[in-house]
Amino acid sequence: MVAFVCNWCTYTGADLAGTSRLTMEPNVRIVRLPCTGRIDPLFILKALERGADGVIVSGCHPGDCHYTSGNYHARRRFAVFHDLLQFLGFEEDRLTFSWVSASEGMKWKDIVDDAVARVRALGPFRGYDREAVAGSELAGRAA
Amino acid sequence: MARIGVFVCHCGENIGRTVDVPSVARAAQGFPGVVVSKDNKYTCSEPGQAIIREAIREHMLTGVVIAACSPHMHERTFRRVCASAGLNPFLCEIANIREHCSWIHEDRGEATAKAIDLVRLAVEKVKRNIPLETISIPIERKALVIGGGIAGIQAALDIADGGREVILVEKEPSIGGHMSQLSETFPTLDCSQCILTPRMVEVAQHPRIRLMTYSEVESVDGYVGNFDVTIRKKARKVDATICTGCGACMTACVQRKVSNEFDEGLSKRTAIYTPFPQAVPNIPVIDQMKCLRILSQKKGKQDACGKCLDACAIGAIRFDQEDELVTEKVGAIVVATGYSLYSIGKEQDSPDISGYGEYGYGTIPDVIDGMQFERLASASGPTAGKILRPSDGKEPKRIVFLQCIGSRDRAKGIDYCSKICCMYVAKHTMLYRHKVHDGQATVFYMDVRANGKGYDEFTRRAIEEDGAVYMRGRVSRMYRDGDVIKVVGFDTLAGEPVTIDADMVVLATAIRPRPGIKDLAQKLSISYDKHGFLNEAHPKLRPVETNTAGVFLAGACQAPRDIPDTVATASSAAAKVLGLFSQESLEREPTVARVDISHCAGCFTCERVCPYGAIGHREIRDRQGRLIKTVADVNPGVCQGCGTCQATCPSKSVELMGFTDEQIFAEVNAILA
Amino acid sequence: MKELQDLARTLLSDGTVQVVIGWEDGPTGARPVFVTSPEGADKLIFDTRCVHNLATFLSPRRSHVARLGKAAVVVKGCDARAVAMLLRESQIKREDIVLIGVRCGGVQKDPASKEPLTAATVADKCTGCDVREPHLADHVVGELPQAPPNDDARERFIEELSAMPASERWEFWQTAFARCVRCNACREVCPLCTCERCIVDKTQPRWIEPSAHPAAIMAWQITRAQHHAGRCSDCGECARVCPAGIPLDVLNREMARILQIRFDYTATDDPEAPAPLGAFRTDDGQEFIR
Amino acid sequence: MSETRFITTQALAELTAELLAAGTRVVAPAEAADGAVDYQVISNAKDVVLDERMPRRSLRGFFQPPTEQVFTWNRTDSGFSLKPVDLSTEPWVVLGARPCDAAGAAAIDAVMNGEPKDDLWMRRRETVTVIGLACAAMGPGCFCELVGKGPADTTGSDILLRPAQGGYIVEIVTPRGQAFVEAHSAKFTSTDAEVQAPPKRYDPAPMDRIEAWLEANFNDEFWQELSLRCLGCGTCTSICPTCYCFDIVDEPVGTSAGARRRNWDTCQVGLFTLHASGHNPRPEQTNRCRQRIMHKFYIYPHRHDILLCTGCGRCVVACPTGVNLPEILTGIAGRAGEDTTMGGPA
Repeated sequence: MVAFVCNWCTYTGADLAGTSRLTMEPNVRIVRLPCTGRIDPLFILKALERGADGVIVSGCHPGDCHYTSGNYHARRRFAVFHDLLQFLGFEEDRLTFSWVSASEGMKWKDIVDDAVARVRALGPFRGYDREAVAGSELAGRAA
Repeated sequence: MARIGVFVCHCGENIGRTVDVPSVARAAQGFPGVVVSKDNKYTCSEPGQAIIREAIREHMLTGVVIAACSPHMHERTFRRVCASAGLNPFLCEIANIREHCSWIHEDRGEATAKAIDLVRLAVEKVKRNIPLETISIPIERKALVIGGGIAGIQAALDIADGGREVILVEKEPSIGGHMSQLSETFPTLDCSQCILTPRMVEVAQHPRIRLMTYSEVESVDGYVGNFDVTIRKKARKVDATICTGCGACMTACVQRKVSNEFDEGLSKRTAIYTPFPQAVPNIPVIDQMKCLRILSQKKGKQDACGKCLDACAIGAIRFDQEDELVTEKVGAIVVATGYSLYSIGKEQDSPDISGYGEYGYGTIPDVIDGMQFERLASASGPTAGKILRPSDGKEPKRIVFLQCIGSRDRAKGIDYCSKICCMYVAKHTMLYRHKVHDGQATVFYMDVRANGKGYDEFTRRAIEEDGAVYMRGRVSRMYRDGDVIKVVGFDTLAGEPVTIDADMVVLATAIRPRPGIKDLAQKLSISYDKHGFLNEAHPKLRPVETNTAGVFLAGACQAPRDIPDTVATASSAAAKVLGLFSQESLEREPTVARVDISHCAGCFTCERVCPYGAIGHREIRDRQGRLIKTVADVNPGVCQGCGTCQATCPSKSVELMGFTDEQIFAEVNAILA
Repeated sequence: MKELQDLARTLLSDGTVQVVIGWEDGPTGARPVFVTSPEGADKLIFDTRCVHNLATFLSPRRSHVARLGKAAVVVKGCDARAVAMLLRESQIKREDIVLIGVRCGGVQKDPASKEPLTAATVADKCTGCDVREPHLADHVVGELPQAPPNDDARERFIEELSAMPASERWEFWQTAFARCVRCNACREVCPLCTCERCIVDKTQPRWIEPSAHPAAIMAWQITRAQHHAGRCSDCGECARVCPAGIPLDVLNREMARILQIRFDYTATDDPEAPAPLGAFRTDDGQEFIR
Repeated sequence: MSETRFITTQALAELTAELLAAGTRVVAPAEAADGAVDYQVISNAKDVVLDERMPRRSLRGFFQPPTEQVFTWNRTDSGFSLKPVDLSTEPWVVLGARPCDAAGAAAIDAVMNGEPKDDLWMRRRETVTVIGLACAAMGPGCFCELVGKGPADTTGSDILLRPAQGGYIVEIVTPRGQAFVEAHSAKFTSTDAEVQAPPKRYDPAPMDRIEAWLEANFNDEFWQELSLRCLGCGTCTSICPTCYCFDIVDEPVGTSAGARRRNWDTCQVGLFTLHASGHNPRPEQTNRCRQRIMHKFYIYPHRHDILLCTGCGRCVVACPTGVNLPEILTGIAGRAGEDTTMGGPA
């Protein structure tokens, strides 16, 4: 699983989880970004395409953004993305959006453990037929 | 071809206990592009750093990955190490295998596998890092202080005394602010005017302070070190360059029925006026809403009055004077706009806040607020320091003081403590007893919060020496009964309802931000809390900075503050400004956005989302000067590097240095390789 | 029709514009036409077959059209929304174009149709039309016709889809997307795809692979929908052009519904209206965030 | 080789079922999920649709899929290891190919079977038996006669089915067709039934003159006129039976593996000719529209002596702005000074 997190709140919160020695599921790999405002839905799509079974996106609580309003813009972008994925029938539990502040090491652990548990319940993401990439015969794909 | 060095740290036992560090280093050796991979007991130690420096030289590394603790710990350290070995410091990436791995996992196999992933991710990212240079920005070593109360005065004097130019902007005709209205100050009971006036004069005479009263900030552009500020000098209708402040105009003015703001409406003033006798500058202004000549001119009648014109021997009255816009370049801004007071009236400026119907919404005569009491107690006030009630001028023998009016009252929409009321109410009871020896002061309070140097002793003195009766509880109702005000409350300590007959009631109303503060905050791109108080960058560690570099806070614009705290924050802000100005130039991390002008289509969606207004327009022309297109342009001095523009750009024609799409793409690719 | 032709003739003969972009009766139904001389104005028509959104010819990408000089373009009320968006995003200048609004009572799905306009033939986009009288226009011509026949088949379809279990919805879209050959025709015809270099064509890095495999198709379709959120004028040209018959307009329509519910935003012909993505409210809903 | 047989509708269905039962891949028109008719791989003989509805897209995708793997790579210690795709292809059958689609694939053979030979294309061409179906009616865009073909043209078909009472008259066109009929001889009977005259709409256009005009008028203002309404969507090319252009991309997976694929491309978009330098020899839609006409009616015929258009008319129907190839050809012929009597829509 991949997590896209902001540098100021969630990354620091995850650091705090470390300094507090909070044991959590080892499945998540963090990509550090300056702000949730920098996170493009393409990141999430690419992670899923490359074989991630779940994605976490996390940043500063509203009002706490280091850059004042990056997370507000991100929130709208994610809201639209989230609703669109829902309309496309994507398994919602694979995607976790959260606000985790620099002081919420415990919350980060809970988010990670819960996200992993929900993805585990769904099993590996097989939404894309990877064979279709290899075979790529129109014949095999025509509806 | 990339030549990457990987240095995996044991951090003593911290990492090594759960992560098999040598096998991480071995795995990294096999990653494409990695030419050297080593593990080390303490990478951040001097010998550890030496190994990195040596490797950079020996293997001619083009990038370095340190797998160790959080980048928040040692990223700077390792960047310096790279720089000292001749490698651009931004070609260094950290894989956090301590906080994000060894400390949070128990299974050695899983932790090691994760550590290898994290290193691979960092290697793939660093391969795509490009050398960056820290950005150097020149500084205009002149400060703007907004607000001429004690906070602004203190900040301006400190900065000017530190050798830098200051522009002090005050919207009223005189500096001095609320402090100049006060009678005496707690906990020493020294006369407010006596300690303030010399400072006001000092401001006026300081060679490095340019005082602009009756002026307001119109707009702010630019960024730290380089703000462009436009200031509106409102028309005084008096030529300040020749006026001697003799006051003949005020004596001559026939409009004498204007409510005096300085005396909180307890007296009248003329239409041409100075707010108070010690005003700095001592130059009158004409109140354009009240001047008979101006009012009649507006109605199309000519020259109804002209007494002041006649009275002024030197011809300083200028009815043709207009507002003037002045543009100044400054390097730092101190916001010291102070506070205003809540009123219990029905009309409120915010739908979240309500008045006190149970106290008659301020319609009961002789129910006044603390500031009005200050004016009554002031020797220069409307009663020359005698405590006389406004309705009939009688000396009140029974005064009830109510604390926490608005403050800490969620039902009224204000949940914070106004901080200064406990102290000034105690002061008021003392001043009252000192002036009316047989007067009885009763105080309704919730708690007495007197936590400052000499503060608790002060409140105790009010009770023990000056006979104030403190009653713990709230007043539920207040009404007029003949000549007296019935104050109905509950004494929670005695556990019984009480009704007190009062000749006068003084309300300790809540401290609120100045009206218009949100507009100013927007001009400055700084944030404010839900009440409208300005936000500091960090409540503990950066208490006078804001999230906009170069903008600092002083005094009660940030939160309710008493004079000592206000002066302290003003001096802190001044110290920050002086610190900023003492730098040669400003160094900024080069994590800023860059526009790809060849692909930018100029839709300016980025401009709309930029929290800093860092994005402007740039015209691209061909050799003949013909306009090809207009594209977005990032000002690296203003950009703070959040990257919202890049995520918003539909064609990805703007890139955030250090977090480019290529870098992130490579990271995602590497995790799931 | 005569009013339109007369106006075009005047604009062309007095030199106000060098070209009038409108519709003509072509060999296979109504189609866009570019009238560059007053004599040609007789070609112009407007009837229920004029489904095309001619605002697409104003896109700065179409330099071969721009070369003709200052243009007057005939717009239906709904087409004007796309013009508004081009203005909002600085792609055109208001003073560089003349907008001839036509009062419209609905258009057909197929510009080649010979049938009368009925609930069966009316274009989906006409359902609930509130811009029969164009607002953003310099001239408005024609009589105000009756409201178009109402066919809410698309709305019903969206409701049906929404009511399905997620797995069935996934199946439906994956089947539809499987026909996608990544020809990008949906992008090329779109009046609001004004990027100089589409994200799909960016190669460093290549977020969206150009191949027609499921993950890349999904990435493209989601990105396309996301990039049009709050911009799409629902002209439906993408769905009309798709050689694989993918119901792209359904995605766009759903996106509009999402924006309506979440941010109370409706596509508008007001160029000054703020874009929903590019603005925010501090109290925006966040029930999906933990 | 113009031997004829007869096959009843019933026998044709049985033949299809037998082919499927034997594991033969059969491609035929069938309804797609959205109700339109597409050429599809058939799993049930009942799904085959041999009515007047023209399949939405041409047969091209079965010889050249929109995306096709060329090879995969892996980074190794010593460099890269390449793994080409398996080229082996089982014999397969296209049933019900429109004459324009059968002829389209055959036209492309000219370039694919040249030097070097395109194995990815030819492996499918060399293993296919094309059973064409003559058209009983003209579709809304059809103009096969204009380009010298016709509703019963046999080019590219191994066998051509011509609708007749109770079944089809079977025209055997190639040895492969002959072999196919012999292999399933029980299904075919001899016949002397009359072949119905195919429908008619156009007379052939004067292609020589059109070619000559194209050669001489590369910079004519006609191209600007033609291209104005073109949006460059390229839909005409992705449904065309004779377009074959592709782009080659490398798509990596992870840090050390990936695949090389070739994808359909279209001359109608600017990226098609964009140079790495940023220069584009066809910078505007005008240039690209001209290219489409030039390639189909001048360049390809010059090189291979075959028109790269079989008049299927899909582009006429599919074009969102009504660009009309018969109109263009007529227009060019007109400009060529030929007083044509090519006729118009019947």
